[in-house]
Amino acid sequence: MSTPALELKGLKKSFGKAEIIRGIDLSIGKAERHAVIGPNGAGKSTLFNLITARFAPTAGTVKLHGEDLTGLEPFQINRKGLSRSFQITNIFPAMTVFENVRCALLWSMGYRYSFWDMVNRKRDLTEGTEAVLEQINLSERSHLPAGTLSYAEQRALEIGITIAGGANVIMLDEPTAGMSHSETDYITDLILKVTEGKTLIMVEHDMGVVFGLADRISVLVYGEIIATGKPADVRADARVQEAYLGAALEAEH
Amino acid sequence: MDLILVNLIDGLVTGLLLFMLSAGLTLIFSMMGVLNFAHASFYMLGAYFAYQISIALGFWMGLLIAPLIVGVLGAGVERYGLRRVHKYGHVPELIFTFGLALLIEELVQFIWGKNQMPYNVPDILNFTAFAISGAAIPAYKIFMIFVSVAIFIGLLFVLTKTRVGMIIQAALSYPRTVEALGHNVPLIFMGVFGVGTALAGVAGVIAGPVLGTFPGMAFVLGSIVFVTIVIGGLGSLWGALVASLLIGWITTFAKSYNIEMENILNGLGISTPENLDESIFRDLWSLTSPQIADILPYILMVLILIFRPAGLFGKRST
Amino acid sequence: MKKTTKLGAVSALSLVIGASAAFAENIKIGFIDPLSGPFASTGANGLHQLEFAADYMVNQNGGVLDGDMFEVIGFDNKTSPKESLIQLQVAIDQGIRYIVQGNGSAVALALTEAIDKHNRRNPDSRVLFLNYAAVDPALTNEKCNFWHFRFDANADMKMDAMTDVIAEDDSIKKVYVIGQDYSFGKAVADAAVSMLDEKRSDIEVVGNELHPIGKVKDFTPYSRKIVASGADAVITGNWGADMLGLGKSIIENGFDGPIYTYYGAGSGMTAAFGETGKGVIRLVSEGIVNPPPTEEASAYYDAFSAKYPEGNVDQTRISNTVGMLAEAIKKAGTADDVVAVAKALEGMEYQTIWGSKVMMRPEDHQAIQNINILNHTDEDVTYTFDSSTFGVVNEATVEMASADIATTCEMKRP
Amino acid sequence: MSQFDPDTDLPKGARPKEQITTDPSRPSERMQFRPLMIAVAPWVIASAALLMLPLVFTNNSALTIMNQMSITIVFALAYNMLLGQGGMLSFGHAVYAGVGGFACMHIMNMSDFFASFPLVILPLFGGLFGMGLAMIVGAFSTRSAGTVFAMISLGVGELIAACSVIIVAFFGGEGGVSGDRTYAQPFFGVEFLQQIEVYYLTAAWVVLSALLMYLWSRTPVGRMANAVRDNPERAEFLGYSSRWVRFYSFVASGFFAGVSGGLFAINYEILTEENLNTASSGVILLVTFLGGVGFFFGPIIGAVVFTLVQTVLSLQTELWAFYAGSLFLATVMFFPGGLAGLIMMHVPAFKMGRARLLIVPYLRTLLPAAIGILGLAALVEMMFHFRHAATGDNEMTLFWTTFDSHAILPWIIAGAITLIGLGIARATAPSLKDAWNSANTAPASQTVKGGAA
Repeated sequence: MSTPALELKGLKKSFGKAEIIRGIDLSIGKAERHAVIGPNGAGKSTLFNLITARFAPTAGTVKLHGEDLTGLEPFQINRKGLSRSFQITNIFPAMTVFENVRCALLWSMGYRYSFWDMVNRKRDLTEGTEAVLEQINLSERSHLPAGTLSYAEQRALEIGITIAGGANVIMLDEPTAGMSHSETDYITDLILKVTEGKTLIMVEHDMGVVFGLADRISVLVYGEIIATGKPADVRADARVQEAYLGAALEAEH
Repeated sequence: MDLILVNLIDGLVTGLLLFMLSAGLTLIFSMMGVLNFAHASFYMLGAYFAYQISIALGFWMGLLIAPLIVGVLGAGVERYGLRRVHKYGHVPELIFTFGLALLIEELVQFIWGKNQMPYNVPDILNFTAFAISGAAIPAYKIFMIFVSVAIFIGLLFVLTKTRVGMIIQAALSYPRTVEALGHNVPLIFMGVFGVGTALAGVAGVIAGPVLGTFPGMAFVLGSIVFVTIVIGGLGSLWGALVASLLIGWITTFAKSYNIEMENILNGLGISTPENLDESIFRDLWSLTSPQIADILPYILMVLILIFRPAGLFGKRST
Repeated sequence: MKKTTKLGAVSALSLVIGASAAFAENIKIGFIDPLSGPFASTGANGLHQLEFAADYMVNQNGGVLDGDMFEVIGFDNKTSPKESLIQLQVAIDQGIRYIVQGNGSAVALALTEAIDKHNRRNPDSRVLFLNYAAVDPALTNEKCNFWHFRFDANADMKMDAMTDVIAEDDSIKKVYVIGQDYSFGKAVADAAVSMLDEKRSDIEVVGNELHPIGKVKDFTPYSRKIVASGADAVITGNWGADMLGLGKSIIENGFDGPIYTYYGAGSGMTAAFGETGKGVIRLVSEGIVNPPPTEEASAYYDAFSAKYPEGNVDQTRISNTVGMLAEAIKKAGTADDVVAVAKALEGMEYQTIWGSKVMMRPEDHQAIQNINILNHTDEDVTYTFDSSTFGVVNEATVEMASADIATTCEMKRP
Repeated sequence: MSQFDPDTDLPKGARPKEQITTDPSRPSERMQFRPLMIAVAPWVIASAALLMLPLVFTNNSALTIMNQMSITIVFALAYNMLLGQGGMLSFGHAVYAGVGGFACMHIMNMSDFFASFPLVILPLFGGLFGMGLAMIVGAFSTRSAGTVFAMISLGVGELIAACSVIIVAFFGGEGGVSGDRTYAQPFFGVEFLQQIEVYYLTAAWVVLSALLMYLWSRTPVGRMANAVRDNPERAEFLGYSSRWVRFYSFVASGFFAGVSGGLFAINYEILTEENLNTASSGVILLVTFLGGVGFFFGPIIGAVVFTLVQTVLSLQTELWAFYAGSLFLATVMFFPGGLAGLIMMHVPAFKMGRARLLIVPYLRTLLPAAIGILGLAALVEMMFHFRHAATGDNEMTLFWTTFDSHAILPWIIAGAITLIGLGIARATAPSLKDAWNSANTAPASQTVKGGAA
């Protein structure tokens, strides 16, 4: 078996006395689309923050392509090919849309801390940026300050920033939160399109999106994963139904 | 040695005076995020107002009225100046206070001229309270200690035992939540700013006679007040007190004892170079503690910021 | 103030249209000193005294040469060497050939070098530097030049006079020396130690220390050390707020011996010391106002008081500066050729209105004159300072002090 | 939807939530669609103007003042690399300029070494020393932005300023360090004896430094400085270490500050404690802000205006600092984008070709307002004269008019001018507002996306 794209072992996190993540083991394969679901306060965002080193874990390890991430800073993890979006829109609002995406390309295109290249004279940067804008359908908007976009457009831009760097493991934190039906459909299609062939881990509340996108689903309740498996299996899992899905599933059927 | 006791008292006076300035500033800074560069200017205004009032009504009325005027002025500045600038962000707010400090200094010179004012200790306090082996402790210093301690206790009481204090404490930690609970946060800001500047005014009133009342008195005070609240930890009254006293004692003791760098270096096993006058480090070798006493707080601040950015008593990183 | 404003407007206008402003009949004297900022009071008082002296001593007597009037123009240098150099350039462009400055040795050192360079590089618009109060000995020693004249006694000369007086006082056995941590403060301390040792080796220097300049808020710790040391007298070169703060603090903490100072009077300080400083503050200075030395001096002071009721004539050398410049211009027969004027100033002996004599030593352009030790008091004071009841009264005079003091100056004459 | 993260909800020095900057990236983007000509045009015009200025302002004092402006421009632009582009507030930036300058003075005094190269490259040494110091300090101060950075900069600034009187060997104590620029190797026969020669040297360095700083803002690390300023966390998840991005900005800023120090050394041939002290650091913050931190050219305007106020206005009135303070307060209260922001506010109207609609209303409101403000200044000056002038010296001159400040008539006139001026301005203000709105609204026939917000 090949090394999983992302592997969590015994991951724990406490804030003071409160243990939010209580030992998570999870392995996500290459090119798998994996959704993490669970009721509010289950610790989904905390889990994301632990993986991306926004918080330091109390115990346990995170491995990316078999490589231990312990002690690395977020930017170092990003350089290893893991990229994430945030639950609350997290873009550069004062910059233009174009500039937002271009910033996301700089490191991966090897410009690093260069102070001798002129960004606007670099064909590869401009073309790469335009390609990403094309993918997220924001070419028309490219010269507006990002802060003036509509909410759905900002979310799309954030996804664009997240995938622009060419990371092969993409983590999306509630990409459709607070959206209307049509906007949700739009974003779902976008996610499908841009994560083609990449590993995707997402936290999502909208069950339609989850079951439409995910190859596998993990259910997180009170800091523990109570079930992991194919959508159908998870749907059938009695504990899951009891703990969380019951009401939602009934409503859907 | 008796001198230690005398220095403890002197350092206490300096520290408590600093505390009266930093208490207001730390509340203002942590609630509103404003680095109020004009804080020392309100201290100066306190001294000048008190001087003017003391001519007509005597020292005690000055002590009573001047801080009130300063506080009202401060509240007015918040209401009609800072609040307007607040929406643009913190840097403009800071520039605003910067400009205000400049303007206040100019206004003071405009009104009172450029000379030092003959604002003196009231006769009733102008005697030696007691002497420790020849070192006189003026009664006025004892009076200063009393005023400062009374203010600290009053402040502590208001903040911990009254409803307003509770709201302020909550606003210190969660301004938005307090707003959500329906409290009038702008009014609280104005009140805190007014009280903070009034405290600075009190400090000016009682410091004016001993440290001099002149247009540069705010400038001389400089940024030491910021240093105090950063060392103490933003938003912490206890931190401000501890840091003020610490700074008061450190500077007093450093000035009182001529600790020479040469002795320290020799003690560390480094021997004095033969021809010291030609060494490029000659200035380092001849350094004494009184020379650097007033920059010690800055060294302390930089070290604290590097190793403990929240300050001594701060709960959150600055 | 009046002239400042008017000429300021003209100068700015000429700046805007780019024209040169050298057309007036008047002999212009540029006064470059702080007129705003923390040291503005000293600068403004100096400007008033200079304007008054020019008016009273020259213009009201019909001017010099063919009725040319002295015109004083104030330039605000904000105590900054950089601003001083800019203002110097502006002054030169306005046709000013005489620069008067006094506050701050740093500014004086910057100006004297800049003027030396300017005169070397621009022989057509040379200027003279009349220094009325910057006392750093370097200005007439290693940093001396032909264009600089000092009308005040330098720090070493004043210390010489001060230690003469101390040496005669048998009650003084222990002396504490304290000053600001910079060149002048250090010069005072070094001079005090070496001269006391020379004149009265039995006097013990029980303390010798420097404190940061302009940064000390509370002098109490220093005063404690002074009191604890058992000193009979204190010597300090402090000025401005540092002088007042130190003096008040020393007295307040129980010291009652004399405090020998360089800058312990005027500019609000006399009023602020008031009763507490009585009999304690001693000032080393040149020129006496109490008791009034001559009728001329009294008339001068009365006229000044009428014009500036809140002002003091606390720098009699300013009137000497004006008087000597006028004499030199008369002697040279021109105000435009500053080399001739400078040569006329060299070696000049001048009878002042204060009843004493000033000699401009040609070797280093240092004025040699009587130096007095004055006492801060409210008894027998004819002319008080700062609208208070206090003033300074002469206590001792050292005639033509340090006339033979050595100089390292190697004057290069054009 | 709340924009604020509950964890870090509190006001912070460098929190970008209400960044007053306008994005400088847009011109760059336009550049790629436009011919190189347009990008180069401002630089050519500026250089030509610098070449021609001495023909208009011929006297030495004007040259001295322009040199002072140039030095301040380089320093303010360097400062804005931190504040405007990197979101870092420094209270001690004068030390980098000062140390660069002191290093240059010492080089000037090493006669053999100094004689071996032309004076024109001296500022480069200043830059290198400024950069070296910035690397040392930046190593620990750039770990965080916001208040921590600001306070460390304050502490370090105070320490180095205090050293200037203690470490006499390097800083020369009170008197500073002085030298003579003419001892350098002549540069094509030029010995820099005259002010005009120094002017051209300074002007060349200003253009070169400004150009380099502008280009810096277009490089990857320059772009990321903006990103880190706005959202350091997001930048981290794009592969960039916020700390290192800040460090690079800081070091570059230190370099150009050092260059300005080198220019200072050449111009004044002396450096003193005032080149290091916190007052100078404060002034450069004010200058930069006055010009506008959001635009590359903002600090240039700030430097020019402030130098005029400090040097030319102070010749007019002792109250110059009072007016300077009022100017800062007014700017920060009414035009938080600074003077550059004020200018750039008019760009949308110009683009739509409707700016001419503003001319008449501007004249109608701003002219009386200006007269009213001058009247107010006259009242202030008269009050000052009344209070502080010598007894009997009742005569004062203001705006080329001489009158008696103790008579009632001038007061009435000044008061009336003030009231009428401000009154008219107030009365016409609504119509100016309407004109402004209509100038910034596209005519109905034409649709412009994202019009004036």
